[in-house]
Amino acid sequence: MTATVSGSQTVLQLEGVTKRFGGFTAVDNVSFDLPAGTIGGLIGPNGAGKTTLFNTLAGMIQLDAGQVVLNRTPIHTLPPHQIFKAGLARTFQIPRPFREMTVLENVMTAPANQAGEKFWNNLLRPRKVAREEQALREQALSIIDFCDLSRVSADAAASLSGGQLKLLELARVLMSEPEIILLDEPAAGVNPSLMVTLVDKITELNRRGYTFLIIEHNMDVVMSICDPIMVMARGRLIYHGDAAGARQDPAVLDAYLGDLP
Amino acid sequence: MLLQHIADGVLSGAVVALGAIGLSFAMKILRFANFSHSELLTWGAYFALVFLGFTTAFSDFFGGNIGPLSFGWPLLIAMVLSAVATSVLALVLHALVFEKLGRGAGHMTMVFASFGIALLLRHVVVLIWGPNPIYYSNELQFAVLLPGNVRVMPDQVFLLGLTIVLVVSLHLFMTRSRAGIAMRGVSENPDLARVSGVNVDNVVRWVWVIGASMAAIAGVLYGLTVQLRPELGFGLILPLFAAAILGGAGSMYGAVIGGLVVGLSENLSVMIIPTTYKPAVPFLLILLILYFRPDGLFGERR
Amino acid sequence: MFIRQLSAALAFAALFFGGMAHAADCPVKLGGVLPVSGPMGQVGERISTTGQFAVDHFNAAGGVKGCDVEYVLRDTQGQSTVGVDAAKSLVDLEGVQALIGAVSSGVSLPILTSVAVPSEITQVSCCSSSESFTELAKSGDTNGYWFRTYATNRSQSAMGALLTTKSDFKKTAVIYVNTDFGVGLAKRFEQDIPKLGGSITKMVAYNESQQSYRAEVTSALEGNPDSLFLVAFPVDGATITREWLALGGTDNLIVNNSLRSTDYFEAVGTKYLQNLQGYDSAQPRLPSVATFNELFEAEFDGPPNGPGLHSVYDAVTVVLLAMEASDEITGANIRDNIRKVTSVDGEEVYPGPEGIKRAKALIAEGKTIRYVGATGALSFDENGDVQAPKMTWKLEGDENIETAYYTEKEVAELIIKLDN
Amino acid sequence: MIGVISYLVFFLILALIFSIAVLGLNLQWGYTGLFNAGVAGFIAVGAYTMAIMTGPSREAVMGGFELPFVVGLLGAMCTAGFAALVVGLITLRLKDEYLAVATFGIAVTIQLVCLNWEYVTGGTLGLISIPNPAKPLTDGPLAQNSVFLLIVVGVGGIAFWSLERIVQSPWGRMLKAIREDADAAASLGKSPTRIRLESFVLGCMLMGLSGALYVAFIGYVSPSDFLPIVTFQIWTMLIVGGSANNRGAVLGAIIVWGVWTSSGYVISKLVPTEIQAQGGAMQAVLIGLILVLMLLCRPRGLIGERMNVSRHARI
Repeated sequence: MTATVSGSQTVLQLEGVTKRFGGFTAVDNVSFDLPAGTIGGLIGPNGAGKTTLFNTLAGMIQLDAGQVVLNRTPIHTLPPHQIFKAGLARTFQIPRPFREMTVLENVMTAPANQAGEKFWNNLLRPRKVAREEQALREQALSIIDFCDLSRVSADAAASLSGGQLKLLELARVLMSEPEIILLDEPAAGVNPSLMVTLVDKITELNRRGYTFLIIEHNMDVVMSICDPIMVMARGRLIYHGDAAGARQDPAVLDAYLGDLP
Repeated sequence: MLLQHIADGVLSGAVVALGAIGLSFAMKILRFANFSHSELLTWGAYFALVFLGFTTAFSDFFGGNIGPLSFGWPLLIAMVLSAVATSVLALVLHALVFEKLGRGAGHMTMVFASFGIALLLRHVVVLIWGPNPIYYSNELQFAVLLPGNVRVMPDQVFLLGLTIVLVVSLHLFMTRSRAGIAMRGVSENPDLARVSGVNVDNVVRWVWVIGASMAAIAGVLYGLTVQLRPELGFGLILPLFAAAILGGAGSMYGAVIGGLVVGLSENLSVMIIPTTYKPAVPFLLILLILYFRPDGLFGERR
Repeated sequence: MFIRQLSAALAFAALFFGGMAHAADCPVKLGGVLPVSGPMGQVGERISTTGQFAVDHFNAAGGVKGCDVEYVLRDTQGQSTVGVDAAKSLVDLEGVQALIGAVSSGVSLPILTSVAVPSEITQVSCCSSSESFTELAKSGDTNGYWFRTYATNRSQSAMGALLTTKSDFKKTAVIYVNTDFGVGLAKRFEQDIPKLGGSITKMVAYNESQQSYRAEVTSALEGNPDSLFLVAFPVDGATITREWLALGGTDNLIVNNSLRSTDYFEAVGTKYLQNLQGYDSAQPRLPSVATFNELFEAEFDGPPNGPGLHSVYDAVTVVLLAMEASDEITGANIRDNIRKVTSVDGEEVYPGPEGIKRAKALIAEGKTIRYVGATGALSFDENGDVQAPKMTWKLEGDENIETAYYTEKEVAELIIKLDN
Repeated sequence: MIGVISYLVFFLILALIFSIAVLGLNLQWGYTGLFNAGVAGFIAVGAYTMAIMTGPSREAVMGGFELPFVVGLLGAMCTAGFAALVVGLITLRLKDEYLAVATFGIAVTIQLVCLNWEYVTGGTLGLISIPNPAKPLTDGPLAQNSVFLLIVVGVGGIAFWSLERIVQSPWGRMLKAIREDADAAASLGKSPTRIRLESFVLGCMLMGLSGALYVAFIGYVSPSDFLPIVTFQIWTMLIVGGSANNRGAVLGAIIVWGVWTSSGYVISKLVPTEIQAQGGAMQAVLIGLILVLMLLCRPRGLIGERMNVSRHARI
């Protein structure tokens, strides 16, 4: 167990997070801190409970015990949309774009509390909405540009490739300038050249001050950009430390036995 | 009168229970609210009428009515054949419409398609058999007076007994057979079942077959105790949904208990509210359940 | 963009409908708006064929002013929107000056208020019984364009009450259809029966087209009634009767006129209905009725048992006679002449091709006539309502037998007695 | 020719009144993915509100306020919106299908209430003599109907214009995001429950508006105006015209109502009277078939959804 809150540097703090499905404990008493400005890597064999943990952090699944604190605010009781407003944004293992909307529309949807999201503002204060939309559009286009999606910005999201969808999800969460971004297997199903781009974007964003927590199976990616590394197996957190330590940890090796080539 | 209303409620609830089993599985495993399910009851009832026409040619061979019941073996045989025919109909609908839609569009499009199919099925019945009511037998069966001044028809007691037998057999099927166990697996956790090598397509077909067979039997029994008319199933949509939601989607026993509760509350309601408001009772039940226990009495809370 | 689509649609529609509109003098068109499909389809279908039957008779007698009459039938599907649209297209596109229909008051009323009255078209219904029409006529909102050949609920409930008490039934349960027709009739019955010495054990309303009426029947059985007054239409009526009898209800049944229908008798089984009694409008002992019945039996291989058959025949015939009597066939002329062809001091004429030939000859001579039709002598009051003679009937074996006959005067006296 | 024009005016009034309800449904289904199986119920609420608020006083029935037409329209929208709010609060946080079942149920219940609550609705007799706003303005049926058509076009135009503004806005963008993937939208800070409720209530208010215009035009309201088949007609209009497109919704209303009425015409011409009962069933089978085929082969309808970003931010 982590003992104390380590000052303002900790962005995300988990304490005894537990989730059961019937008799099966998917996430078992997981606790760790994630300092600001890091890229945390969450790894573990299939069925270890990583995605369930993400879903719990993002509020899509109610946890059974424990707590989640984001910048000293407990967020585990909030619904998903308020967790997002509190500053925790996530992407999905299998990308979930708004398929029948354009890339630009997808990205412009993201920011919370837009004036135009109240329908009466569109009828009563159209000028204010228009001004805000202009600003949003500028911001969205620059993020789309950063994510190398400019060419497809007017296309329907449904027409994008797997790798482009990963970038689109990244672009979407960037719109809101979150405190921490949870990426669920960003490299899965992405062709190698696009993967390099993706890793570059993540490290670039990290340099600009973004904090990440990443689930990833591609060990090259994890070992090259993640620190600290958390390893889960059968719902438990079995390792928390640096990359070099993870390679030698007997429990980690044991958990991966048969999973790694 | 209280006892009579309770007896009526249990007996009419049995039909709802049988019909709701299929609907409940559909909501859980096929993952859409199938508004055309109630039409399977209608088709089941009319299919049996067709088969009954064939079997009456051999009526000498089968002898007369069974005990105090208003029908003989031909109707029971027709009922089994009707269950088969209704299953085929359901599988055809699945293959032609729902399978395609389920793959492409969202599940709400399937709900909508089921609306259209319900209309279609209902009016095809009108085209084939005409709009007027039909009876399996024009003889009238008189109710037997039981202690407590309760009157029940022997056919209805048979209906209740058959419901119990069917539910027990279904239970055995679900717990003993490979297909049944796979069905439970998919119902509880589809993703897990898929990765454990369960053939989900097969399970889906089983769901249609079981649902359609139960619906056909319910339709025949309902037609037997009252009459056949094209709106037979249409009028049962709300009771069926109320039973399925009350029991918790995917729970067989839930559906059965739900059916009985719906039957009882419909019949008992006329003691306190005007009979003309009776059709709204299942709806009020649905609202109450959804408000207090969104996953049904027996469903697992998410 | 949108305007372009709209005008394209309009142009298309104009093209489509434009080809159909032609208002030549021959044939003379008569519009029918009846529920051929939908919940009332079974009833409506027989009514519409009987309407055609009446038109055929008129044509056999030489038609209206030497023109064949074309009976243009449109289906309301029992829906008010569809009915209103059907009526409007009959008026605007077919150029009809009179409408026959509809069956349900819920369809006839919107047709009257939104089509017939504004377009000055005479509307005659065979079957709509709602008291709202009388109310509307009294307030002057119908401009006299509304008629019905169906006697209103007032006399019906009185006959039901009379029949019940004459049979010495003391405790009567009432099951009635939850429509304007059923509710109006049953409520009147509830008021009438104590005045004749009977009593009500329970009033139970039912909604149409349900699969089973067990709960309603069980409720009605409370208080051990010695008789049941059933206000229903044949399909649901049969369901209720079967469940009533199966659950041990008495077979002392009194039923309203719409159950005087072969469909009903056959669905329940006549052997269970030997204590059934009913009443009906006007099967008076007049040659006119016998003529109609004979002609009908010859045409359809069965007696005209069923709601609305007699009255739709008269509705059609009266309208056509009124057209014959008009210089120019307009809605207003038809409206005015309907009273001329049913005037009390006119010379009596009867249904069937022969009767109509005679009527036409009399009209040509400029004489006033009194059409005495399938429902007897029609006399419309200022609200377009008729009073009709009544009869009571029962079943004996499969035969439907008249048991008593009440003239209009006797019915009127009965009503006065009950209203005081 | 006058007859044809007169009929077309009449036809357009009804079709455009329907189209307002279709617009409401389009907001719910086309843009938000909400399945409202109780359209007829909400139309009925609006219709009766109009009848009670603007109608003359009657014996033993509530109402007789004789309020102006416009007040009736607004009142109808409010009561329909309120009914939607109640249903929405209970069901919108749950799985999608429950809304379908609950709205189907509420339509049945509203119809029963119309039928049985005599003090408010006049029961089975319905309510008569509801004033037509065009009547005091002109004389003659064609002139009156033309004025009424203008009123419908005006009211429908305002509804259309407002809808276009709000669906092509950040709010509309949220609706579509919820429709596409509610979980993903929630992970981006949108509250699916609140947004669905707003869309559901607004859509039902339009249905109420459509009901109010209908009774003002017909002058009479009764429970038989709101059979479940009405819901089905409105749905077919939307699917044929194209969901998530307001132009498609209006076009669908005109086409489907045209087909519905003219197929009645064709059947009355072609099918012999004796088997016309079957003809009606054939019509229903045909419409059901068109609907299912439309869903299978051309799910976007005649005019599908247009990709856009925002009125203010076209690329």
